[in-house]
Amino acid sequence: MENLMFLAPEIAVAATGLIILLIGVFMSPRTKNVLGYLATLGVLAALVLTVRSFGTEATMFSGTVSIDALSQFFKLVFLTVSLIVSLASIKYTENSDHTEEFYTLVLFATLGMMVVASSNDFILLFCAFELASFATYALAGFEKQNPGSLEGAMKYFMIGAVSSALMLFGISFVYGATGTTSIPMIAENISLLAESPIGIVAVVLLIAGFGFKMALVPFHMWAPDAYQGSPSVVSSLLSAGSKKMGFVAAFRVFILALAALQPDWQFAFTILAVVTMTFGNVVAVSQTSVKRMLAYSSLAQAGYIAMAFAVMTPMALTGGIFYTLAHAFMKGGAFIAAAAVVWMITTQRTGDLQVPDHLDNFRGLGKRMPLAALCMTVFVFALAGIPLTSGFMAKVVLFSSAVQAGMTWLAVIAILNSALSLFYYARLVRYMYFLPPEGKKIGLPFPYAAALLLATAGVLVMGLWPEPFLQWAMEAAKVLI
Amino acid sequence: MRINRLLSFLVVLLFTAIVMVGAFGTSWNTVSELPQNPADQSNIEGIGMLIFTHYVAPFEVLSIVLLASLIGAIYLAKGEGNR
Amino acid sequence: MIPLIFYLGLAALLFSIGLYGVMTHKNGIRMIMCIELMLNSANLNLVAFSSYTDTLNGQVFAIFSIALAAAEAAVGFAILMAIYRMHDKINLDELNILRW
Amino acid sequence: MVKTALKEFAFLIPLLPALAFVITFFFGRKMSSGGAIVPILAIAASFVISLVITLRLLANPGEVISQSYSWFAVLNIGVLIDPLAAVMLSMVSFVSLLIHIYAVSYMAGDPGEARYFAETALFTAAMLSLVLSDNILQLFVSWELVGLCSYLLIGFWFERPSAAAAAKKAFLTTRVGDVMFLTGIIILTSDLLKLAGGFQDGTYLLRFDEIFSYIPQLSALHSNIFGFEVSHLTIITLLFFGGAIGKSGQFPLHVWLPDAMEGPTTVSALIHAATMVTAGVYLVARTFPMFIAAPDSLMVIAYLGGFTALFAGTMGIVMNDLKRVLAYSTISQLGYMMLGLGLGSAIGLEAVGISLFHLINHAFFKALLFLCAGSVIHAVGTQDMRELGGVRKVMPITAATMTIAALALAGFGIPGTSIGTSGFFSKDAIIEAAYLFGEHSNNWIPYAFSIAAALLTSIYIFRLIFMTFTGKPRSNYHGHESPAIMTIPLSILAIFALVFGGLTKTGFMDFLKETFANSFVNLNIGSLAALGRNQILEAAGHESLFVQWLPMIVAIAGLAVAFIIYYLRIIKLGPLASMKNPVYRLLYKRYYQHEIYTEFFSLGIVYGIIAFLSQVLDVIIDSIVEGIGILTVGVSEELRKVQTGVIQTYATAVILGVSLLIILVKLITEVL
Amino acid sequence: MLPVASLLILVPLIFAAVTFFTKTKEQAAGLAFLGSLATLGLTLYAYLNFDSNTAAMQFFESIEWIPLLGAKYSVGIDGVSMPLILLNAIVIPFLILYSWKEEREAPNRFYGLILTMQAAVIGVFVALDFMVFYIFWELTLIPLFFMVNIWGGEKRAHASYKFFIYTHVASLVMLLGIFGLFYASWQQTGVPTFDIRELVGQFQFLGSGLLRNAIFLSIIFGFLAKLPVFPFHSWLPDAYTEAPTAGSVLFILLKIGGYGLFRISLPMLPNTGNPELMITVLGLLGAFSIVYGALVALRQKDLKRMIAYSSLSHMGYVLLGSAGFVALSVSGAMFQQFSHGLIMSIMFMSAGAIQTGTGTRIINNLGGLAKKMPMLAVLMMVGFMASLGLPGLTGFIAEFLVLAFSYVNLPGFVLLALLAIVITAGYHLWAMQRAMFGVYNEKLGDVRDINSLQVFSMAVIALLVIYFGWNPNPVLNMMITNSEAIVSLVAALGV
Repeated sequence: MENLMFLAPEIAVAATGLIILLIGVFMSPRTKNVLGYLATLGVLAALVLTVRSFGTEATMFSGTVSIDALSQFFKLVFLTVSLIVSLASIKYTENSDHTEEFYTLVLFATLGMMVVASSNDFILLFCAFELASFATYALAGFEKQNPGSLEGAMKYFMIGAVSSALMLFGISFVYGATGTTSIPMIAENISLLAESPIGIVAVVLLIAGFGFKMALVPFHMWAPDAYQGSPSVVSSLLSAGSKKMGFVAAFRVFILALAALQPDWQFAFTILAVVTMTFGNVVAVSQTSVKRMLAYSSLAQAGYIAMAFAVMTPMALTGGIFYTLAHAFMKGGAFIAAAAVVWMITTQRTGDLQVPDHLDNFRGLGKRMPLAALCMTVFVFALAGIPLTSGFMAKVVLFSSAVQAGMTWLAVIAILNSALSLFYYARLVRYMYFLPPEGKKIGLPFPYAAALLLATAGVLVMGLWPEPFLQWAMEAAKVLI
Repeated sequence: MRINRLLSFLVVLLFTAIVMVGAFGTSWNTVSELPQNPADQSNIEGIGMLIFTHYVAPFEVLSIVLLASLIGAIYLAKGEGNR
Repeated sequence: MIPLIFYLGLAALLFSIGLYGVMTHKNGIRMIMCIELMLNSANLNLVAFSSYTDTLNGQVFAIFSIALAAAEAAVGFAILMAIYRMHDKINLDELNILRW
Repeated sequence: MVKTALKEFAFLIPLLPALAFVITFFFGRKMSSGGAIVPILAIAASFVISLVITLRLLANPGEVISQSYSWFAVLNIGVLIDPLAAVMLSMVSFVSLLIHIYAVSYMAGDPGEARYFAETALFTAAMLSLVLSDNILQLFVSWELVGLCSYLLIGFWFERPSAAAAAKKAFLTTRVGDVMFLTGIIILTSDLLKLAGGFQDGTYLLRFDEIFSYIPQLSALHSNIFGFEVSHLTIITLLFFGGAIGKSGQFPLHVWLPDAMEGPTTVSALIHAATMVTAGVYLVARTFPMFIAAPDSLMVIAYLGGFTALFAGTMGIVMNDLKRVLAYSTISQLGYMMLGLGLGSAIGLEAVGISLFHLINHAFFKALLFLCAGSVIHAVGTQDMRELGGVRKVMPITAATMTIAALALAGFGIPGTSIGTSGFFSKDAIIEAAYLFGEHSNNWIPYAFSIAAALLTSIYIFRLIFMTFTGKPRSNYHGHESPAIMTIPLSILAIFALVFGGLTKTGFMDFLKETFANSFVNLNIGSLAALGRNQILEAAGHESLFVQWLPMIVAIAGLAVAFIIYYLRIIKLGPLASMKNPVYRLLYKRYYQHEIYTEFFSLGIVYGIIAFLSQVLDVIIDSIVEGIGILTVGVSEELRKVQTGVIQTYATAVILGVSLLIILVKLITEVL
Repeated sequence: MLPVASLLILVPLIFAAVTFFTKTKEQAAGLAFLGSLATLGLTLYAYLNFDSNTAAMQFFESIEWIPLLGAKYSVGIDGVSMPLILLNAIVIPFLILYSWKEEREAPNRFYGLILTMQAAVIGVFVALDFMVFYIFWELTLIPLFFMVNIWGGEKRAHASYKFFIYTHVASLVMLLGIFGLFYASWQQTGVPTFDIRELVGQFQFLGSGLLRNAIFLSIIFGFLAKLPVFPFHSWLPDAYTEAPTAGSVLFILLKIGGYGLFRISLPMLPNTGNPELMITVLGLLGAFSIVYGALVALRQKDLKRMIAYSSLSHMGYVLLGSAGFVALSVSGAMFQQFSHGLIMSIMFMSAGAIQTGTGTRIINNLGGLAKKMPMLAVLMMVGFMASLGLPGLTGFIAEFLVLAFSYVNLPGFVLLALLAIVITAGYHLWAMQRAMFGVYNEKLGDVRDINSLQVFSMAVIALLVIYFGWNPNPVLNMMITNSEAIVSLVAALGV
């Protein structure tokens, strides 16, 4: 009998999802608000369980599931995002008839991501990947009265389906050449794949599959539309959570399974990293929708994280993994702040209702919702890599690793990009603080406030005292090397 | 639109060519002989065994996938008129 | 014995046809169908490899994959229905309020 | 050794007026007459101390008062009172005292009275500090402070645009000289550092004795400038002289001095006649050992001094403004002093004596001239000579004292005897030295300059006297004699102008000879021995009668010309003295120097460079920076259109991306 | 012994945090003033317990922070940082007093930001670990960004972006250099450390000359852009001009570029691949900045813009003195930083007063203000005279030290710089004459003189300018001690 205690976090999340689904049926829309707190508690419990499980290692279910530092770290990331999103969604789903569906989907998506983090077999990986995808497709289209939401969901779904087909196609070749779907086994039987031309094809197909989630250019096309169109809390989940799922899958697959093909994918990731961060930052400059801007910024951040594959030193992997957690707080929080603004605009009926997250709607936010503005400022400065924030520490480790590995040119590009990004982040700050408000001051609802403060705390703690997180990230990186 | 089609066609052609080159350029490890009469030996049992032992974890996940897509699909497809 | 490469070639062709369909069709249903085609070509690959390497993983994978494809289609059609309710059409190339 | 008590009082000389400045600055407005009493008392005390010290030094030849305190880094602040400094101190504090007293009445009722006294007190402090500083840096600091005071006082009536402009001009023009001076100090510092091999504990780098002890090594250092091997000593001394040119209004930086007359007349008397403008002369005298060792520099000084004396004289004869005539006269006389110093190559260290002698005498009679002019202006209300005339009748004391001063300026006296105005002795000494120089080197140019200038001096000063005091009033003015507080200083100065030269002639020179002869300056420059062999004191009276009388003759000739034209008015200058006459116009327009400087230098060349730099370079650099930003936004605007919003495009992009990536990776991995 | 170095960061920061939550202007200003006084008190405590005869680090504290990267929280004060801390601690209280009576929106943020800025700048000065150093370095951007953007002039958005992004790019390039140094040293010694002194000491053993050059250049780029000197100054005129008065003064107090030069770049300089070349380039940039700043200032019509360019010119002295690489020239450069802070504070306060009084900064639109604003005229005169390098005021001491002792190594550049002195005098006097003297421009209406608090705060700074002009030793001595230590590292340079 397997020791299911190792899977306690997953079980907790799944159980919470099922319980919510079950009891939600019997509840009236008014009382359904409790579900949000329930989900939050469930995620929190899973988070605690995950943190407590640090240091344990196990392989389960005939080697298809691997519990190690890498999976635990990423579970931490996913659960953190999920926690922030669940908290914030309490307000979003207030008085909605579909609270239970929403939370169930959020939790199932989280579950999918968590399973991806610990899957050690392509079959499990693919299934869990799809779990996270399907749940988020539905979540992206959750506002089914909102054409933007549906359009985003449709694009997300289409490109997601194509990508999963590409990934499956790629997996099939890997399987064909190695005769196995188990990641450690593939690494043992890699010789044919490494020598044949199909190796590169398989690698790139897999990159396309994961790159869709990571939103690397050119597999990113859905991302701005989906992030913009989706409910903000879902954007937060997509950008801060499911993006990282792509990374953890890529870490496992490329570094553990396809290590023999390192030159190929390393080069591919180098190109993608450079193109992605540059494209993301450059296009973000001219965006007027904040969520879309954050989406492009998210692209850029993905580009930075992808540098870990390009550099491939222990330091780089530590940096990349650390970055995922840092980014989870920053981007998760930023989208929640956008959610708060969208909520404000739609309830107050002031400003640009067509595009509720328009930059103009952020005018004078510092006066209308001081806390949201302050937190947003922290997030965007963190994204820009201003010190004392998680973003800075992450960039320090990651960029410096490029210097260490002698890829100074890559570090230079990254750093120039980082500087460029400051332009649009600073513009957002300017709108929030330096332009006069259009409307009166309103109180920030507790769920948003709590989620924002949680994310801010994460950003600042990681910036001020990064040591424990760096240690964890390093442990996780050790799994890969 | 015509140009788009042409472009798409060319892109797909390129993709096909690449995959073909990859597939044809690889000397796949294959068993020397395929079973002569597949009907003789069914692998259903083997598959079943695999699914419920080795791949029980994906199977469990798959159940949740189906549940999730069920919820999602129902929610999205449901008209709001009955509210 | 049919060489493995025949299966592979067929799968690649099917995949490409699916791709072409996704890239050119406007109708949402057709696009989802094309995606199914792509998934199935991958399944074909998996089964072929499974036979030719004498391992069952591929076939198991294919079964999982079929199940997933079904779920995928369900979600996809659901989204499409919601879109249909809203716009009274399912021409996806006209869905471009979100761009740039 | 001089008693310690004296040493301890020495630093009070500048400090008391400085204290007076602080008190007057903060509390002057609340006191009567702008708190004038504070600086007057302070300066009187300074004067007493200076005088006592001077007498002490006079009684104990060969002694100096010297104190040094560390200031910052390797530099110090200190007091050095040797005969040279002592006479300057006494003169400065004395003249300053008199003028302060005079100003109590002159400035009475001016709203800025307190400010005036504060600033003049500060000026006095700075000037005294300049004189007694024992190192070149302190001298420079004080030098700049007197410049500042000059700026503030010229612009005292700042509401007048002309005063503000004149102040600016004065500051900027002297600043040109100051920069040269500073450059000299900087080169000197760096050379000394190299020669001394770094810093030595306990020695202060820029003390005069320290500098002088390195003169041989300095003159041995050479640099190649535009193909000429030039001794560093020559460079440094020339740069110092550059500073002196600015401060002492020598050609070509004299332009500020006439404009400086925009300030109150007392200021003109104190700063722009008696004291500050002589600082340049003092600087050269102070560092004279260096100049002696750099004969080329001395030649430059001699030529430039002589030329300035003549050049300023030519402009003096056409000016109609009372104070401007005196200003040009000051420039001219300063030229004499410089000439005297420049003649050091013929007469050795004695040049300091004759130059300083003229300096002191000039201080008396020029201060007197200005104060008299001030008295006239104060009473009459105009300073245009064409509107004056016959003032003698209403202001007899002023007329008398001014005539005495004019005689002193023109150098009236009887050669070969001890009868004469103070100007006579000092100016004659310089002219004689120039004659000696001519004999010595067969170069008669300085002598010619000095004689011609003497003629002009006589003409313009008597033109002034005649036009102002004689004849009939040419406009309606209501004059009256000035009060006693103004006329008493006039009388005192008049006495000094009349007799000081005659009384102190030989004593003064002997006293000053001690300056560099004592042990304090260790001058062991063998080659210089030959330079001092023509001793003017011995030579005096041994030249031909013609040489002795020539200065007197030209002075009388000048007087005669002025008498004929401006008193008798026999010759009408009508067409000659009109703007139609190009020579007159040239002179009246001051050789177009103002135009040349402002149009050509400040506007033409400098402005051109600035326009280039500012507009082109700055814009280029700025637009590179801005351009990057604009470019990024532009690229962004275009690039975002890649995101068409159409799913089919997205799918195409994915597939195209996959295909290209495969090809690219394949290609690169094959190549590598 | 108090942990002064940490307290100097914490005290203003805590006061800043509390200030942000105040409601009224009086509360905000009062609290901020208290905070700045507390900081001043601490600084004076540090100063009085400071031994200026040693170049060693004093008030040293060190705590493990990120062992993985070898980063520590280590802070300390020595003769390089003490004067700059002093400068900050002195000026900020008077800055607060100066702006006490001005009406503005969100005073709590205004004063809070001033104190935050103070904490950040002092943080840079006391930091002894590159990580801590860089963090505070970057943090200084944010208060200024807010300051310019909330209370700035018309083109504040553009100016603040330009400044923010430009200097951020420079900082990032510097960060890159720090990474290079960090890893090269790690490779060399096998121990990761971000300790500034250790890394600077290790520098000479690292890699090839090319690598050392690259590290040196990228680090110094950050400093030069912050200083700034030609040609990295584009952000300066806009930012200085558009900032509110307090912002301009804070910009002036942002002496971190020069500080980095002394703390990090100079000790590294002799060990670069081509020290002579580096010295030449730096000296040239310094001397050229002096001339260039002066020339461009001459053409400015906007008073603040003129002052901004004059600041550029002054910063050239810092670089020239550093490049001179003689103990006294380096001390001169350090002293220039100190004196420039005081002088420019007066100048920007004057310009601010003129702007609030008359509503314009265009020099030609002013005229005869001395009549209406006599107190301002006097104080402004002190500032302007000090700025043009008049002896007896701080500016001269610094400039003299720089010029006289840089001449030893860089005669040509010093002569070039000397050219600027007359021009410097020119634009200062021109501005003074046009703005303050002459006939009063009646179009300006009835202008009132600066209020008593402003007089008091400016007068105190002016008195300090005079005091340090006569007695620079309280800060100069420690500078000399430290610059001797810096230069003595370098006997090998052969200068």
